Amino acid sequence: MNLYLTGVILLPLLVSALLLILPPKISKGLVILSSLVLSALALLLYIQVDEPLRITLPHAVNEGIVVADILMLLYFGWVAIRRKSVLVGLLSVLQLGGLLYLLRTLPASEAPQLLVDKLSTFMLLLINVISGIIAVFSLRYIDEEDCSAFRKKFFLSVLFWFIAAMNMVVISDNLEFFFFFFELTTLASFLFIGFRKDEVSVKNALTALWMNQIGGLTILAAIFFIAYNGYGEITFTNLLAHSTAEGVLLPLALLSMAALIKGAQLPFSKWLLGAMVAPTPVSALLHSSTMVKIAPFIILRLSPAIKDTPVAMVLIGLTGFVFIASAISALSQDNFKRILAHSTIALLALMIMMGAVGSPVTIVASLVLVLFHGISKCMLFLNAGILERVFHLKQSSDMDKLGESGPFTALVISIGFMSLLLPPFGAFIGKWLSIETIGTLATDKKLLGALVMVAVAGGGAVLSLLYFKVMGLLIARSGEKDRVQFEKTGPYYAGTTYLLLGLVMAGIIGLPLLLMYYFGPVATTTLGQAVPVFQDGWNFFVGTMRIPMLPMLIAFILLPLTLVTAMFIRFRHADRAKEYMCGEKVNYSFSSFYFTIDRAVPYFSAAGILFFIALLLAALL
Amino acid sequence: MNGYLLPVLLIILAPFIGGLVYGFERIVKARMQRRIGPPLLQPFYDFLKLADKRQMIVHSAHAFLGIMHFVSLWFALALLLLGADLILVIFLHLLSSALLIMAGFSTRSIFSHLGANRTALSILAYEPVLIIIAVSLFINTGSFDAAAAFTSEEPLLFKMPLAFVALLLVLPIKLKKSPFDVAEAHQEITGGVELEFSGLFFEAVYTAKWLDYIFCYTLVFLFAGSNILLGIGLVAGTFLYLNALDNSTARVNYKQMLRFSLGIAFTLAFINLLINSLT
Amino acid sequence: MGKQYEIPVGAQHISLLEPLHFRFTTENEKIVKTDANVFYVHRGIEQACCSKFKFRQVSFVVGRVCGLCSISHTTAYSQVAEKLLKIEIPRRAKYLRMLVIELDRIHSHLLCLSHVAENSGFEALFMKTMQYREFSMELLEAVCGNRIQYDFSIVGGVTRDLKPEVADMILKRLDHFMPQLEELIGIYKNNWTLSLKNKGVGRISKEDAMRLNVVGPFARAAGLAVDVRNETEDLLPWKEVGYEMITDTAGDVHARNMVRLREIEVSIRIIRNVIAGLPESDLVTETKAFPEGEATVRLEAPRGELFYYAKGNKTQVLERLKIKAPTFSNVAGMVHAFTNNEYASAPAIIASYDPCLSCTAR
Amino acid sequence: MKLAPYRKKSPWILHFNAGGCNGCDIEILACLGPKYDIERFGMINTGNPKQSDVLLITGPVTKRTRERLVEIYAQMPEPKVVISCGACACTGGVFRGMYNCEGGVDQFIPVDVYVCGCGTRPEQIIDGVVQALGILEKKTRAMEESVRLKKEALKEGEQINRRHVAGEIKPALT
Repeated sequence: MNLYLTGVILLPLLVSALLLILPPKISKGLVILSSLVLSALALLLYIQVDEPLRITLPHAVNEGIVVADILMLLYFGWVAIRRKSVLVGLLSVLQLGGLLYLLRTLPASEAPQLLVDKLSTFMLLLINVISGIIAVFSLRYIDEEDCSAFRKKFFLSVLFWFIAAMNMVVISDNLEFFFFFFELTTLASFLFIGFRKDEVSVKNALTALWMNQIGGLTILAAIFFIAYNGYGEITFTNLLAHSTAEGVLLPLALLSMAALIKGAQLPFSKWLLGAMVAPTPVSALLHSSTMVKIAPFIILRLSPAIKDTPVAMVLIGLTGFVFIASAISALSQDNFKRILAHSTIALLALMIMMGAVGSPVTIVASLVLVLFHGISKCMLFLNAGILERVFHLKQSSDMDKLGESGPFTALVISIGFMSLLLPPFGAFIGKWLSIETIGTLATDKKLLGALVMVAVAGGGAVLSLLYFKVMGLLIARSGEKDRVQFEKTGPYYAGTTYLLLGLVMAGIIGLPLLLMYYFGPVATTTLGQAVPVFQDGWNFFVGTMRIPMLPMLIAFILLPLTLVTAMFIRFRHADRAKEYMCGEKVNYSFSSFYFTIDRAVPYFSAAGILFFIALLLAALL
Repeated sequence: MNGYLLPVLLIILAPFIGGLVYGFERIVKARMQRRIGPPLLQPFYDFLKLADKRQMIVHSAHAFLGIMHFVSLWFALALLLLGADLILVIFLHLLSSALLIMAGFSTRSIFSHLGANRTALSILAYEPVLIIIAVSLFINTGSFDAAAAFTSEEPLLFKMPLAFVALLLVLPIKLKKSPFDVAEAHQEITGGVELEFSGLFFEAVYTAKWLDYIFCYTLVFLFAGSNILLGIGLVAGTFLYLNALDNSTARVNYKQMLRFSLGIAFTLAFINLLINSLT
Repeated sequence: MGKQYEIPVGAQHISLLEPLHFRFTTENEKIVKTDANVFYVHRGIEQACCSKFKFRQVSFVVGRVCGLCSISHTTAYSQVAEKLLKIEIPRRAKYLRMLVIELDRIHSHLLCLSHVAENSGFEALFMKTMQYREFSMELLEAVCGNRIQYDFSIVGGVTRDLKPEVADMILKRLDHFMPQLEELIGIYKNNWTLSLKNKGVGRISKEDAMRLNVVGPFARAAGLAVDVRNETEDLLPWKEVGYEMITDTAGDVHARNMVRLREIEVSIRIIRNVIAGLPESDLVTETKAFPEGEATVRLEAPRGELFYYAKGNKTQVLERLKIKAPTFSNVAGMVHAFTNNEYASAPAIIASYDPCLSCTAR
Repeated sequence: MKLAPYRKKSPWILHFNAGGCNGCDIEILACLGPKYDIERFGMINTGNPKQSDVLLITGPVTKRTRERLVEIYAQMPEPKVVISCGACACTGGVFRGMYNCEGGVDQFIPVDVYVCGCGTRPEQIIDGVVQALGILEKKTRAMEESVRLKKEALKEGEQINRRHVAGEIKPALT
């Protein structure tokens, strides 16, 4: 078996175990070191794997997985009894029953259980690098947490174990494996969300548990239908091979449903929003590199099979709706982390939509969004943690003094928001590719394309309004603070922030290279057909899309560099004048506009449920 | 190379032409109000005078962002005139607005903040419409490039008249003309974002407005395709329409503006998109 | 902090002619609370009138209380002084006072209307109204010799006579103005965007208007029939010259505009009647007496009821002079009517109150 | 390129009522109207001190408007001219000596043009503004110069201080 792969899978598990027993001082070094090693391994793995790698595990592993599976489901059952949650109990029983039934009826699988292709290594790189950064960040964050020493160790341990589970999710080919690790991430998120053990945390953890269990259940159902239709092996590979077979739509729809639930699409967005009660590194982890990114991963895996099917149509419609609905919901929020959460849901919708469209350009768009959204969101969430810990700020409307007390954090957050919206940042490229391909969609799919176009255009504008609004609250400073004094936040906080800022900037500069050697090959393997990404003079082509490089470079000077320069520049020959206050010299309070959409929320959920039903119907009919 | 001569010339002269348009507009407006009005070159006198003023700023970042607003707007305009991808142009224009909004927010001035808030809201009012128009353009010409629209044989106006109407409805928002000049709203927030700029630094924001004229009229010109006469007619008609509208309406508040723009202009653009994509 | 913006308007703000300060607490630009500070312009005129100036000079001083309704102030003061002196002024002087008061009302109302248009963001209408308003300024100049600060009334009568050619000119210009007024009424009534900005905005109910003691067009637009011209006949014979009460029910900015426009019509009618029925007599009643005792006078200024109280003690200098200007009564109503309106409408609402702070603060 | 001539071609006006009777203010408003149309001279009523060249003041300065007046004047960038409109603004007029009046504008800020009259006529105001434009054109940036000189002096002082601290200059007294 591949050395790097073994490392990527086993190292986090090992670290996770060690962290529980080692003293804190050594564990700090261990976390930093293992984060570096994991990132390096993932990178090496990405470089090494060219052809899809199929790995057959020994039979004992299969048995082990089954046992672990049953144990985990029993644990869920115990949680249900302990917390007196009927829903969790019911779902656990259903899952257990389904699993046992499948184990009894399914023939023993002989096919390789693991599949490591470019898409997997792409995800592995994202997961390990970003999660590593988060792990380093949480060293200090969790140190300041008000809990026992063991809980602190436990937190870091779960974090690494979570990384291991995520790594397994993206390389599982066998759906039983996939189910197990899928549920393992659910378990990890359950532990994380309930980490603070207060009433709200427990409640939200249970919500996350049962919602994700539904996802698990749909995977089991998908396995059942694959077996029922007689396609043979229950692997992704096999499923894709039967992509034109009769009745294949149902398992595809069920798997997409699992993706939608993991991706917190309406009406299942509640679990991700509830996850806000956990310590901030958890939010960063859930939002940027792990957990929710399973959603685009599944859709990308399945996209060759589902594109141009009715399922894809419903998926596109649903995600279009979710995009605009969560953009509007985000606008009505005041809590900084909730704003970020809603915008994550919106962008996930875009990624899923792009995956569902499944043309070469959209696959690239989806991948670009996955990567750059991961980096930007991680940066934003970690800074939300800094805001919480250093500046004691949680509500965005309280941040009007941040521009003076924490200009660096304000700058980073502004760049973070800008990087989700404007040229030349990577996420913009993703968005741009999306809009143009939806334009193409409007010519092929007519009505659906036009409707989705409207949703994306409207939702995009709402999101930009949201970003401006939040940014506007943080960057104000009075004329007397012309010389900026950057705050000191300590090596763990500042270091990770610098690193992420560096990644964001590197993403702009290295975009042509990334497209050429990173997204292009990944999209090619994902789609199973050549995705033309090539360079021609100053232009860069992704399929039919032309990305001119010169404007991007100039935009790089115009936006990120301008924001940074604005912090340092001083016009020495200009005099300073006070702000115009109608001649008065009193201070006035600031805020921003706000929106309330309480009345619309039930409709959003209802529409989400309707879309889910439509998804099933589309598969059945 | 010859094909690039005119656009490059236009780009270089854009502030100058924009200033002339603005000067002419002030005269037309004055005449509509039965006044004589300022001389044609008045904007340039203003420009030169502002250059001569003592430099006063609130803080450096604010002033710098104002300048960068001008630069990025010019850049967006250049790309539009060179026939670049319309979505890119729209987002670059958004970038320039973003810099202005950040400038507005970066001070501790109430009116500046209000102006920035309203500018952000007016982006919500016109940006989706512009994107939808760009997509309709794509459906008709097969390319998102503005160049494709410039060279299209049949004027796009006849293919997408509703989109043109939608554009006409949102142009007052962009050009800060009554009834949608909420972002500037002189009597309410004394100029909004531009309030805290003065002297040379105000000049950047002031001339950026001239560039916006060229930007908007170029968007109008797109609808004429390669028919230059029709293009000039459209631009002239739009000019008269904007001034007549400015002179016959009061300023609505931002909620009404959003309702109007998203309710009527956006719907028109959408219907146009539907018609274009279904046929 | 939180969800609320505090927006200062004034002391210096483009939408204000005078220094006054509003502090609007807004949520989403919707006004939830208003603090008003109106006494920037306090100069101490009352005290000066009772110490520095002789009682015959005071009529020129009180004219400077307010430049817009100076004729109302001088007339009201002249009347109160005449009461103290116990003299009756010539009938022609009464008629001429009414003529100038009504001309002044036209110019003041048109100014207010143009200011509302300007603050609503309707520049062209502002220009148009200002253009049409010039005729009243020219007429006032022809009658009194000055565009503002006429100093037309003095204790005992008026300073100037109305020459027949000026009377002809007034009638001619009024004829010329009538179609223009129709045009203005049409625009103020029917312009869609203006009605968006004005209808249902700055609303005050009849009950609130009564409770908060609102006067003038502000009250009449809310349906409160208060007008001094309707109530007293003893000093100036308003009913004789065709006075008519104008009221509206809506109580919003639009209703105030309409009331003002229709009051201009009434004023024009009064002016015509005054000129038609101008009696022949002296202009001034001479007397050598000194003011004695107490007296009060009420007069309808363009903004509402103007109240003068004076006390004399048989010397050249008054013992007490008290001026209560219409805007003073309106301040409470003004602050009240802002609530739950958009901040965007606030300048237009301020203008529609037609506040006169120099009257209020004296 | 000499920019000074353009100052008089584009005077932007700021109007402030320092406590007058409104008479002159409505005449300033009338100047904006079609009959007098001061936009012919390129004038705009900006309402914003930071972008204005000409400050039109009416009324005697009352005790409460005094500080606002100075604040607004300070926010106007040089070169700027101040016109006091009307008798009260020039001298305090009829209000001179009243207990809450401070008298003419020129006691607090330098006035360049005095426009007489009670109230001033629009023609007079325009005349005053045109006169002021001549002054505006001639005005050196003396004030700005003085500010610069002051800054240089400060910098010099700072350097001397630094050298003191560094020990390059021995203090005269020990």
